[in-house]
Amino acid sequence: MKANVTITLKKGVLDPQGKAIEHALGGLGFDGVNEVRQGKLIEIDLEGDDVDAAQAQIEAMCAKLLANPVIEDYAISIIE
Amino acid sequence: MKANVTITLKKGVLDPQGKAIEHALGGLGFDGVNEVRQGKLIEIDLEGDDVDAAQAQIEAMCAKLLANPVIEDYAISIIE
Amino acid sequence: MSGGITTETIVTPEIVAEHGLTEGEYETVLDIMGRAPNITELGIFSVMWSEHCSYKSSRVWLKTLPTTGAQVIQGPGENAGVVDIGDGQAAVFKIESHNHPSYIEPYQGAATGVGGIMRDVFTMGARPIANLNALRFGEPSNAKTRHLVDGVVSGIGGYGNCMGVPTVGGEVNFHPSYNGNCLVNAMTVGLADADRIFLSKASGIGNPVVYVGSKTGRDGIHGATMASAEFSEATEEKRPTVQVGDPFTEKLLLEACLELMATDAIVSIQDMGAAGLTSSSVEMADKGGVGIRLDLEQVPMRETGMIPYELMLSESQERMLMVLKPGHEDQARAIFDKWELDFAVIGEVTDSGSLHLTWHGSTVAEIPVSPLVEASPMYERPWEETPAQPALDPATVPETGTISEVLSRLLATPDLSSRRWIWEQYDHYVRGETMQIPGGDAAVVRVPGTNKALAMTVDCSPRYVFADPETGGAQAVVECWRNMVATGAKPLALTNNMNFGNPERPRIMGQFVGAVKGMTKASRALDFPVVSGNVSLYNETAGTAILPTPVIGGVGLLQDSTRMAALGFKGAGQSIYVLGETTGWLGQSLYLREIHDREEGTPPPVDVELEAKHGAFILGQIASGQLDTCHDVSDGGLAVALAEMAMAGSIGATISLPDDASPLGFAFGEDQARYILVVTDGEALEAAANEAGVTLSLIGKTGGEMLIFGDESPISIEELKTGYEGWLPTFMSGS
Amino acid sequence: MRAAIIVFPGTNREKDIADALERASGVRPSFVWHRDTELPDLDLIVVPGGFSYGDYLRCGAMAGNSPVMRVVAERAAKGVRILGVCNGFQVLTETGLLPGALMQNAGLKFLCKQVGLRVERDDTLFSSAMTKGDVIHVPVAHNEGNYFADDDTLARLEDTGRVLFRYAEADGSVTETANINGSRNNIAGILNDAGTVLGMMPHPENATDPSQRRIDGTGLFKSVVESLQ
Ligand SMILES: Nc1ncnc2c1ncn2[C@@H]1O[C@H](COP(=O)(O)OP(=O)(O)O)[C@@H](O)[C@H]1O
Ligand SMILES: [Mg+2]
Repeated sequence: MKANVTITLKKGVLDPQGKAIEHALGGLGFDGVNEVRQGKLIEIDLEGDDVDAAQAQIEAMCAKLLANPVIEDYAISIIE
Repeated sequence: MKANVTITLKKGVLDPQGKAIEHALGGLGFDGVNEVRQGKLIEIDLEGDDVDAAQAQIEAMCAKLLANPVIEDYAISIIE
Repeated sequence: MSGGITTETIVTPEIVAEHGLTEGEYETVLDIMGRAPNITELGIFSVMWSEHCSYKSSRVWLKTLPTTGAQVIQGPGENAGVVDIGDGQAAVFKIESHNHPSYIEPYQGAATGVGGIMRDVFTMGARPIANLNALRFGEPSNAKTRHLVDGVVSGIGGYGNCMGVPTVGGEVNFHPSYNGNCLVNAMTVGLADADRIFLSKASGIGNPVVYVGSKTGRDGIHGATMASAEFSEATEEKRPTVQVGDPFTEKLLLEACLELMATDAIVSIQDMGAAGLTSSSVEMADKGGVGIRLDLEQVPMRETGMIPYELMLSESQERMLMVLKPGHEDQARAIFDKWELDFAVIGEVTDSGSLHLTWHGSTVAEIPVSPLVEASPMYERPWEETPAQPALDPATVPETGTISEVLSRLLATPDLSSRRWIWEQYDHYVRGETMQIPGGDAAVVRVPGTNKALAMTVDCSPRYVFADPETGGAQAVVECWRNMVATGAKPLALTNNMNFGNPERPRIMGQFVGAVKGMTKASRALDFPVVSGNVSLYNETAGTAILPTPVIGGVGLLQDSTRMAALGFKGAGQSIYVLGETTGWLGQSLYLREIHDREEGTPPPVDVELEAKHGAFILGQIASGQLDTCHDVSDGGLAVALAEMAMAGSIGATISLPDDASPLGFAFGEDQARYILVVTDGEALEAAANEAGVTLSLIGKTGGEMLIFGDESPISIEELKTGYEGWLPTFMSGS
Repeated sequence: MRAAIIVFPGTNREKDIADALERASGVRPSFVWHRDTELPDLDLIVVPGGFSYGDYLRCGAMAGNSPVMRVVAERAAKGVRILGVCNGFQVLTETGLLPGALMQNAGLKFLCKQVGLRVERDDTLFSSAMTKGDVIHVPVAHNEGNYFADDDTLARLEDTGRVLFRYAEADGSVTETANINGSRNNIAGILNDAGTVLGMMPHPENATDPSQRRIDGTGLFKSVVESLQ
């Protein structure tokens, strides 16, 4: 089973990387960019096909390792 | 309009980060992890509401700046 | 599969051509094999005989370089050179280019270049203690330049910082000739016990051949042939696979290898660099005069469906090949397990004299090793001397402004401005032994547990080499030498990175030949032999070659690092002297290029005997404790050197101008064999100079917060710093 | 003083800190490989700088979740002194021994240079040999040193005097320009509630050798050694 975890900076936490991309896009002549934020994508290929079990397991992974709750939020989507 | 761009390493390109996460998950007792790959998520907030125009503009951003076509693939999804 | 190649692919003339072998070369292959090679064998010939691995255009000339000396433990031919630094210790060092990959993917190209050169050094049993890098980029106004600088610098830092090896020095030039071909040359210096140097020579029939490190993927297949072909718009389009570096794995590999080397298990060891498993196994077998059998299905693989052709040609990073003593497998495996690295016995040393490859029990290639190496092509390419440039007539150079005005402008130019923006991205303190950080003449890194230190630097003035290859080649050597001398270190030996255009063009080949001749002359006169090096040819885009760039990397020894000189002014009221003759040589000077927009004239002559004499004098003064402030004079001449000393110490100076010479020639001429010396006791220095028979002139005194030339209006150090420190960050910020 | 330095795969400043501790105490500390979770009796545990696990995923995340850090946390609870420098600070925040997180430098670049640090307290185990208000100059070398904590945490840190070092100008003023990495309140180093755990981004260990003319880091090691005598 495949799952995607996206990890994004919490609202209110500054994202200089996103700001830099925003700035660079402006410099390249791309107009109308209101905001850019950068996060992480973690693609996980898991054994088994029990969606609920997978969801629970990935929750645990996020809580333990993948995300830092002080600064990050995460979202899990099971793909197949 | 909001769009998400995910940038992932091309198939076959070494992903040291993904490999290290995979290994660490194993060490924490998470079994059944076949593979982990790490990529980037870029969230873009654009002016306007023409989906096709946005799609085209983000394509151009990816080609010019956001992704490095030598080693990376990208995917765009318009959220709203 | 690469380009549709399978193990069954039939070798046709087209396929041969695609592998970069000429008809003549293919004839030799047929002779050696006594039959047509299969595709795996063809791949092996192709990478072994590429310019990158075979040095076919350069070998005849490289052989003429001086490579011996009492200090040399290991000259060219191994993974790195080795010199004696006393007390049973040795310095191990080499420089290597990663030019083409860095142009295609600057971060990963530069990072893997750094990773590769560090492997060369720790393969020899040395712990890397410092990294340096020599970089060349296109003109700042070129659209790609900023992106390349940014990526290359972060890549170098990203890899070296993670490895915990300080990056302590380097050089950077900008010039339009590099617009389509940046140069990224990385140097590593390591430290080993002189009697614990590891070599690649395989021996012991039946001994296990062991693979350690990362798994093999389809990385950079044909990278070695790419590094040997001219760049075109098309190659940029094709975007060949670039390897991704994994400095974390290399750090583990370093520690695991050093741990294993402390035992008695290793017969020989070789890193897998360009042409990976092929060149490492062939080299080990050839040096030992033995055969090697590899059971390729045993190779740790990262991807599914890999075939022998790919396994042999892959350039995946962070891998090593070793021959172990029999019965030491378990001991070795335990160490690699501890560091969580792959470890696999993949074959054995044989008496067949062949490289014998099997795949699940059947033979997929069998090539006699010695002919594969010995018969590798060697060309005496036709060459043509660079026509002598007309000497610059000083009368045609108008005096534009005062020294102070010109100086302020020059310090804020791309080639003379501060590199701080770069080296602040490199960890230059890690390991705690850095005695001189970047920004001086040479970096100085102490040998742990001793008072000794190694000085190191990389240098080349490509504009001189272009105008007169022989003088330019010699100048690169003497400047490198002077930079170490200025810290008080006795230069020991050099490594070189020959970056040139297409050697099939006689004019380019002539540049190469000229540079080698000049380097030879200087290196011999200074007892400063060549112990390692690297050649990068075909640095051309659309028929335009780079400036010829023979980068010289030097290592020197300071017996007592508490007696070290540095370039910053240390106090007020000290006397400033120039050692050496100042004639005001403006031909090929940066002053002429930057202020008058003229790249003209002949470069300053190099007098190697005089360099030796002046160097000996400086070393004597520093060793005796008389001199602790010293700077060599090079790019930008006296005024720039003085400004660098003033800015480094945040102390000004008053300089008197000669009344019989052009002030601008005096200030900005680039005469060689010169140093600036600053002392409290001028009389003692003058007496010593008299005795030594060297030319010493008092030119001024330190003090204040201004730099004052003759009766010109003073210029503040702060103002000079603003321009000097400002150019690169401003350029990089894109504003 | 019984001191040990934890070594993870990718740690690279263990030699530097061992040299500094040896200079201050005359005793070479021991090294503990991360898999050796049976620690001897110790007075001081150091989590040194480097790139544990390559800094992959997030600096300090993998090391922070490793078994040896659970043991370190147990010792910390018993009052054993813990010092985390650079990557070690990141690891300590990941284990929860110190609050907050270290994010990428605001300038988005790895930064290696000498910086000024204002000493905020001289009554702690780690700073008794220094003088409050003094500015010391020591190197930094990091890409993720941008200290973040939410407003409440920050207020708590400040109110309880747990900020030990702040990036500052040579004259002691705490300014925007001195704040090399964008840290909140210019924070360069913080203590735990009990004052027994210190995490800091700069490298005092690289400023303890008189022959390098960088000695401003000496006070910290002297304080630690004296407090344990
Ligand atoms: N790419 C680089 N990496 C690290 N240090 C560099 C780099 N480029 C220049 N430097 C440092 O900047 C200083 C000035 O360089 P350069 O002008 O080439 O010196 P010199 O004229 O003495 O050869 C040197 O200390 C050098 O080591
Ligand atoms: Mg110099």
